[in-house]
Amino acid sequence: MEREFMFTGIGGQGVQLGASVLGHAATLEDRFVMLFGMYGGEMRGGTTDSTLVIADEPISAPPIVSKTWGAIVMHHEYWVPTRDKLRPGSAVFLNSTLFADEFDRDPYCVVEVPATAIASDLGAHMAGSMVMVGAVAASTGLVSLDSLVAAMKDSLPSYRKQHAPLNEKALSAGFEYAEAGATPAWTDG
Amino acid sequence: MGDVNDMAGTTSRGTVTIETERCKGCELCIPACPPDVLSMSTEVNEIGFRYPELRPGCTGCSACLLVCPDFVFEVYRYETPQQYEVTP
Amino acid sequence: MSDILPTSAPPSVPAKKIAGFKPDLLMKENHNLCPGCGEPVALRKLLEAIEAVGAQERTIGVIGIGCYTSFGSGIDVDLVQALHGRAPSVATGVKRMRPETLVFTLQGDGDMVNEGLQEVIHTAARGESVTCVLLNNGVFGETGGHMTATTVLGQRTKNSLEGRDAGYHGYPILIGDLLAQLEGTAYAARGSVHDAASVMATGRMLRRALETQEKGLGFSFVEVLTMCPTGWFIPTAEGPDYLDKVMGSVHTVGELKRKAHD
Amino acid sequence: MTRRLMEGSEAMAEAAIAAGCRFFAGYPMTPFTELLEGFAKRLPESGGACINAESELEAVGMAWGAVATGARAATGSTGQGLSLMQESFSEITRAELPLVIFNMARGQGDYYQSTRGGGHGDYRHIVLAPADAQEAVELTQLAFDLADRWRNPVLIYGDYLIAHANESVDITPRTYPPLPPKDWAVDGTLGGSGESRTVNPLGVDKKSLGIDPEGLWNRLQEKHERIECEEVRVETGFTEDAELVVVAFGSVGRFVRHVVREMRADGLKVGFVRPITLWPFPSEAVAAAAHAAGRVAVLEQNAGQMIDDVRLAVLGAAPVVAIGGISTDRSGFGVGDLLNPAAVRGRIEGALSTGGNFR
Repeated sequence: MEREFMFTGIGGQGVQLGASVLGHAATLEDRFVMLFGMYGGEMRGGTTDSTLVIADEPISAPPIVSKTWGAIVMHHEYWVPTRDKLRPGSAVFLNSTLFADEFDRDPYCVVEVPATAIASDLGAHMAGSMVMVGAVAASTGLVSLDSLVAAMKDSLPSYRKQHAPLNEKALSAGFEYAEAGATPAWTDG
Repeated sequence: MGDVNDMAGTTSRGTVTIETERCKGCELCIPACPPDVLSMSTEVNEIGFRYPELRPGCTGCSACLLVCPDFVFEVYRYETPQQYEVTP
Repeated sequence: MSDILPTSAPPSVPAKKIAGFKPDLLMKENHNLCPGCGEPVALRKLLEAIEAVGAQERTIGVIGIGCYTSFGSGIDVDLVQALHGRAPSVATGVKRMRPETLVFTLQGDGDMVNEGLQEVIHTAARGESVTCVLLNNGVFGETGGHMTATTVLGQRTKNSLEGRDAGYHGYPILIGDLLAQLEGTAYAARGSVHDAASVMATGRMLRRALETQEKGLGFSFVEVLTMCPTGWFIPTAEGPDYLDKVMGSVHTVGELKRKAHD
Repeated sequence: MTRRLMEGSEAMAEAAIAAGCRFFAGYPMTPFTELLEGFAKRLPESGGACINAESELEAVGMAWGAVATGARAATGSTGQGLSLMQESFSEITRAELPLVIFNMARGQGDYYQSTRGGGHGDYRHIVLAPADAQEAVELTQLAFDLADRWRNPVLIYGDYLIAHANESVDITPRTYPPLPPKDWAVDGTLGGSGESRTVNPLGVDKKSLGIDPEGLWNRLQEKHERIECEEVRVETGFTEDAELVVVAFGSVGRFVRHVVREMRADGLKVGFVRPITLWPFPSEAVAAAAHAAGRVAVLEQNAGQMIDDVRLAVLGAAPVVAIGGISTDRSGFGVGDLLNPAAVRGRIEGALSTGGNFR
């Protein structure tokens, strides 16, 4: 079983880090993972996306996918190309604090998470992607919270290690916010 | 080698062997020889080159060996200097 | 002609051999280089310098492309044959993997100063612990006497028939002086083989360069001016004088740098 | 657990070091740069050296020297940088040195360069084309073994996706049959013994005191013929009852494999052949698949290079059509619109339904 995700947003929102934390967490749980980030020459401010595929066997999908099982959308700026890759029934996680676009929600399982607001309440407005990743994990059962925390600690570069405690709170907050098992990824448990 | 001229042509403190068959006749040894006791042959060797010949007065200084690109010289120094009659 | 002495065999009276045909590290006396060529003379001194520092059983040479290339097959040390210009880079890889060895390169002026100029400069700048030896005769000897980057102004070559003209052909590169400026260069010298005293001085330079490498002081370099009467289109006997007067007046002989030595 | 999530470049560098590579030299160029970074980071702690060379010419020269000493060594670049290295590759191959070369290419326009021997003279490199990071790791380790076994350079043809995608990989060193001793390598110890060695591309044997270019040429050709017999590697899928077989290599081969699986799930009778060795080319597998299917499409990210080898394999027994093309983005790294399963499927369906532009 392969689950593809598009993780999109504005550079600086933690899109690449969020996808990396999810991917590393799945690796810790012995899943097969593929992660391919694309971003412009500018480090921040441009649109950014990461393709994440998690599977329980060697992955067939190439690093660029046409259709995804789920999407994590941090901002409406990159919504349209993300929407175009969704299948009917795809799980869509919207950062409802910032997402300001109208679209037909009927074909999808939309989960709204006020990720940026939750992160700000924690005093970590940059940690919205961690809140989002926590929520995705809870809703899909993709990985456990423990794996996410361990993966987050592994993924932080040495010069950002001081952010680990707040990131951990953000992951937990997102995990608690989302309804557990609302959009299950692993139908075989 | 300050006393070389006194002995030139009469006394040899040293000598050389010359592998004349390997000589390519470049003549670099001729001006290099401080006592001026090397001169080119009139005959040619198997590969068609003239080669150096030694006259009395060698000091065994090795200058010929140093400048020779074809490694044809070996240099010896006598235990006792050798005297030669010189044809005027 | 009665005063011509026999020279075909060692003397029959007691005498001490003070110098033999060839260095121990040369496998054969014969080579195919032209009459009057200065390169074998320089190579003899290089091999003697290797023997003098006692590195016979831990030396690796990297040979470029030129007349001396054929000579290389008769040298009894491990060799890597490189492409034109590439020897300093190849030597870098050799030395990094075999730091216990003494590594030298052998290149001509066309090889080092034309084709491979940046390689020798970067190798020197890195302070790579190798000894690069340049045999500089100011022409591409192997192709038949064409102009190189070290050909001096006024020098006639096959493609500067009226003599090298600064306005048309540009100026020669004094590579030894250039390399001496670099911080990574610990030893740089320019010798010549136009007379016996120069040959001996060149031998001392080569030995100091190898000692510099042995002491791990950095990059070492010896440029040797060599005669190429064939490429210069002059009689062999005039080679030494031409080398001294024409090349030596521009590429001045002497030690150019001796850093933290002795 | 032995699998780790790693960027392909980093995984390949680690795999090379796990395989015993102790020297690397390169010059930065996207998408090769991260491989150089990987070696720069990991080689010193493994007792090796990685030199950020001042040019590709110098990088290949340094690797040449390192490999001549018997060390496992590698260099690489993108195809552009490899163009600069070709003169040395020619000589290194003739000197029978086991160099490993990475081409982290910008697309697939370097197929000719890789498989024809981009430099002067008659020579071949064994060319391995991984489709994903795990295969890149395995082929990197295999490359060092093949290079030593055959005393011939081995080139790994990667690309932007192989270099930059993060994937789950297992870098446990593989074991291979014993190799012949490196009794040709230079270590300096035989100086003055009359047995000193020379590593050269001229056929020089110090004992013979001359060069033997014809003997060298004969020996190399005989070796290359044996490699062609013994080292072919290929993956095929669904070729038994296919009505169209698609030939693709590397990352593009991965897209094709995935799309063919999807199309099979939808009941469409397509198959694929993915050459893993581009040289020696898996001509027999291609020919067998072509004979069974009766139609062949070649999807490569260039104007049609591998298609020459496919046609030589098929020898007119089945029509062969090119359904690839350049696929580039503004940055020129070879990640363009064709690298998309939907686009790949469109090309294959076109060939399947209309017969395509069969020539």
